[in-house]
Amino acid sequence: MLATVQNCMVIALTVLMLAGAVCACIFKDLISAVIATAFVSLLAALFFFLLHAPDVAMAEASIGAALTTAIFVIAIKKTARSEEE
Amino acid sequence: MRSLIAVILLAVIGLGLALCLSDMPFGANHIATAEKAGRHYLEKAPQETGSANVVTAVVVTYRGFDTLGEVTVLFIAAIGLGMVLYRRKKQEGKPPQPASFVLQTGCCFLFPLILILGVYIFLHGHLTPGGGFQGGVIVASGFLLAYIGCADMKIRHRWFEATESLAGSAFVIAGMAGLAAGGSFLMNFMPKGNFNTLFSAGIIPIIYIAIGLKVGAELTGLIANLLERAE
Amino acid sequence: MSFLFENSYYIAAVGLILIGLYIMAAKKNLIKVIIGLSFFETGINVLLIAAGYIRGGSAPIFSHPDMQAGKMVDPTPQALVLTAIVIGVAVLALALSLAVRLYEHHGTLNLRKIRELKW
Amino acid sequence: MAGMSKIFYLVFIGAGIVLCFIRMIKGQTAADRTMALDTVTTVTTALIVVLAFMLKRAIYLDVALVYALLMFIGSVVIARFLERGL
Amino acid sequence: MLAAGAILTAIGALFLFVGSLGILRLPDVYNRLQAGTKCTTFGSFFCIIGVGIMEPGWFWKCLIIALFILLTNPISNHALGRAALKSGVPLCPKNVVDKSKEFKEYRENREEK
Amino acid sequence: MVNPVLLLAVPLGLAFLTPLLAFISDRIARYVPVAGMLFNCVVSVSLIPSVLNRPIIVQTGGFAPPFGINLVAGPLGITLAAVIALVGLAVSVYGLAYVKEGATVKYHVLYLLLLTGATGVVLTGDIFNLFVFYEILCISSYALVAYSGDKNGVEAAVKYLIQGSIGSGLALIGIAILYGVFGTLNMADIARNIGSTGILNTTLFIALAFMVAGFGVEAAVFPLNAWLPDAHSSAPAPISAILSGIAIKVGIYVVVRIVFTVFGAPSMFMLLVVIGVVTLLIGEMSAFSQNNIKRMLAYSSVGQVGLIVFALGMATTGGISGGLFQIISHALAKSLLFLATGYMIYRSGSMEISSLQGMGKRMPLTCCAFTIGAFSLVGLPPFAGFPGKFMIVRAAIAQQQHLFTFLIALVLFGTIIEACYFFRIVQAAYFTGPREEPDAGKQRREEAPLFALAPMLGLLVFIIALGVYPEPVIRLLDSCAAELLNRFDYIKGVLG
Repeated sequence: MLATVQNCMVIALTVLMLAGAVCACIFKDLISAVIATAFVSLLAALFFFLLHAPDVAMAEASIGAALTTAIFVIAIKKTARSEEE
Repeated sequence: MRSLIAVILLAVIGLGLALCLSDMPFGANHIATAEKAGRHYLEKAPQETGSANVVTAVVVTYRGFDTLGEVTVLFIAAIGLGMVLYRRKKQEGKPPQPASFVLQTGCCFLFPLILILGVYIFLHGHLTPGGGFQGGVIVASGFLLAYIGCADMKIRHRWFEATESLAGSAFVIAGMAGLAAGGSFLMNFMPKGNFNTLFSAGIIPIIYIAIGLKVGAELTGLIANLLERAE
Repeated sequence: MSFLFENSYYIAAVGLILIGLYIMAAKKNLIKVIIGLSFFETGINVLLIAAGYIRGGSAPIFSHPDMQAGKMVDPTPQALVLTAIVIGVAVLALALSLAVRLYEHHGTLNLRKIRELKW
Repeated sequence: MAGMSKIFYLVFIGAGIVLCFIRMIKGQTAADRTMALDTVTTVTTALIVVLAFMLKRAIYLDVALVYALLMFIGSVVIARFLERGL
Repeated sequence: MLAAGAILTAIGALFLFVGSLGILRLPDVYNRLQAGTKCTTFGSFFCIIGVGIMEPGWFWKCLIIALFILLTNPISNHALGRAALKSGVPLCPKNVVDKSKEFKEYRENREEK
Repeated sequence: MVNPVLLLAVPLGLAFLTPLLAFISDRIARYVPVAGMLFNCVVSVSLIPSVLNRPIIVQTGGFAPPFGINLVAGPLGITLAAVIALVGLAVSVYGLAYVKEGATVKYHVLYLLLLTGATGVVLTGDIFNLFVFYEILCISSYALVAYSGDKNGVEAAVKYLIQGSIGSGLALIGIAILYGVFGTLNMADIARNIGSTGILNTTLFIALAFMVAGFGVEAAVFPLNAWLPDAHSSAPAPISAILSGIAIKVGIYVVVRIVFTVFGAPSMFMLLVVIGVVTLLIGEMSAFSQNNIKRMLAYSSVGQVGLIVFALGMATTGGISGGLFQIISHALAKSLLFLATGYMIYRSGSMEISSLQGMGKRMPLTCCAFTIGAFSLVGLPPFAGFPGKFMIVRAAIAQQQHLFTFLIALVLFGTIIEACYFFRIVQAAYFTGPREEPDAGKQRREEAPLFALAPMLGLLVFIIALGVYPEPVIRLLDSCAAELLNRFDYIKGVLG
């Protein structure tokens, strides 16, 4: 029972992760795309945790959610925010 | 047209990956025999290196050369970013809005906590998850928070450059010391100590401290360069 | 359904790789392309970790004296992924600084409009 | 009983993540999306603590520590960008 | 002891769910901030403390995590609310009170005087 | 005997120390790459005699090969390391004079790290370690292409970065598949597991395809060379020289090492031959139609890569040593050409070939160096290009197949095209003066500075020496070819 629930959770997280990646692809507002990227790397960190890799989860969490987001946002600040056609 | 070609290429790559992955089923015990590297690490690492965290043992001793390369890659990124953004014209515009009182106070309060957490993570790299790299990133995140909170904060870039330079040299010198001690490059030549205590595992904590300081200084310099807040 | 149960990690990894490559190939905006690059690298990392997983294993850390080496996952891919993550963030930072510089020269990030060198 | 309570935790916290995610997809403004991101980090921290309890390994709590103290930086950065303060 | 911890954790999980539901269902950013701050902080605090009670050896670490959440969550949500206000996200038309507008008018009046 | 690991550790340590040295004085920091490369040159040349018979296996961390990372200092690795150090030394001396403005200290650090990465790639015996050093090489070259920060440089760097990182990602996927299948990362161990049948199953074939496609981006073989002309023509002259002279060769080395040693896949050899010829023809044709001299040189590099891959794909001792000889002679000649071109462009202020008219009188020594480099590249007898091409042709004829005779005819046709466009430049430089006859003041000699002339002269000496007396190098290259062709000796040497 518990195993089934866990499996379902992993499947749901997979779907969410791929949906987040697709969202990052279709959002025209780059800040929104970066937020979707942060979501994806958050979920990736959760995946690493579920695969029993706490070291990697920690690295991915601190890199993906804090640092990469910040670098992206600063770069967007210095360039253009919307994706022009 | 372009996206059609892209889709066809992606289909080929996806098919190839699927074919490969069907050959290595998820969760199978692919390191069953003792001569596989992973099994060897799991069984021998605590005696050979004295580190409770096998990942740390692999990162620092068995594959320490990779780690030296990885630190170098980050060094290149920090220096290359400084070079690409070197002496460009300042962007004109409105001065940024200062942070609110709550945010300023919170950042000042949380900054030392984050630094302590970072130091904790890289000091305990051989006991708990984490290590030099993660700790360095946490330290850099602390500085990032300080930048966000205080609009007029600037760092002395020279200090950070000196830190990263010294830490990198310490890493190489630790490796050379192994060579000089009659072994090989990056050999763990110091006493192993008591298993599962802070002062154990030979040179692993020393190298992790060096990596942590180096990564922290590099990433901080990188962010400061991007924010034009250096010097 | 059991196929999904078995392989959902692999599906996530391959999906991320493919979506990242698609973004890099089809999108025009440079920041979008870099986002695609970060997905691509994340996907590869998930693939590596999933390939190193062993059913019923736990994290490879001997925090208790009575932990058994037989009940642990493979530590090597984790060490590799740590390295790969660092390389990924280095490439990302360099790419974004180049994007900033490119925007200063051209006033746009649309790669189809920047054509001095015949892409 | 213990198994049921674990299922309860997983289902409810996981559903929380899903709901935040839907808001991230729908959200009209960037502020809404950042809001969802911020909430999902909190929820994930709780999920990691619960998972560490279920897997019976104390060392996993370190990951939660990093999550709790570091994740808010991302949303603060985006917030500062939105109020033009960066 | 175990039962108390389990109940606390269950309450926390429930609150986390309700908070997320609020994030999804409430009409505008400012309303969602309510759910996002109060409910989830409360929920995660109880979840983590409950786990700490169930496993007595972990209590102090859990307490530290909970305290960190207690510290960081309000700050980020405050920054977000301010960002939404400054970037001009409109209120939902069903709102009755707009204190920030009142305050702005009050300050403008005072400056005119 | 010196430990080969010093070839990597000393330059890395010097690079880390450079920011500290720059606090004292920028002038000291400028000499760091020179010192590092001089050290590498001496060590690698002194190691050559001792590796000829059996490779030196160096452990790191004190663990035996399948478990720890090991370096394999075989004849091939040490020879390439010596070439890298030699060309790197020459170009770093040139850089002392050429690089004056901008972030010079950062330039020198990155330059040293690029060469260290290249040395690491050719020496390592672990496939993930190879990937890490490859990334060091790539990332520092992305940054260095954008060194001047002008429009073209940044654009070329972005292009290079995107294509290069897709390539290295694909290569990492290949490594992941190999690890998932075999549970090991040591190249010799993987080779032992693959076995000697020469028949790959689907999974291994896909892994091989991923890795060749990934590392092939740096090697610039035909479908993957879109970045090369822009990156090579937009970078500053010393960086163009290093990219053309070293970086591409390292890419070729990786592809060859994977195909020959790790997989031992004879089914790929024919593919390499065909790709080589196609790359050669496309590169030479494109070079012929260029007006920009640096782009022309860059496309000529594509053509030479094709020739080298063609030669290596023949998989006979003669073919491989011919290809390796071509690698060495091309590294020397092409870096000489780029170095000479750098000052010619600097003096004339334009990259158009027509603007080089009368250069033979303005900069006689530089022009002379350029001419000799061009002759060597075309393959005229007294210079280093001749023995290489001769060996390749001989090896192709020795195959005694009609296909190879046809292909070698195509290769010679490519060489003729190459000769055409190089002679065009030589003619422009010497035989067409400016229209209006010179007033005495205008036609003064504007020779390049001494620091730039000395390395060119050094490279020139090597080119002529190799052309006149190639036997010792050929003997060395024969043992390199034996290392590549004999997988089992490699495996036995590493794993015991």
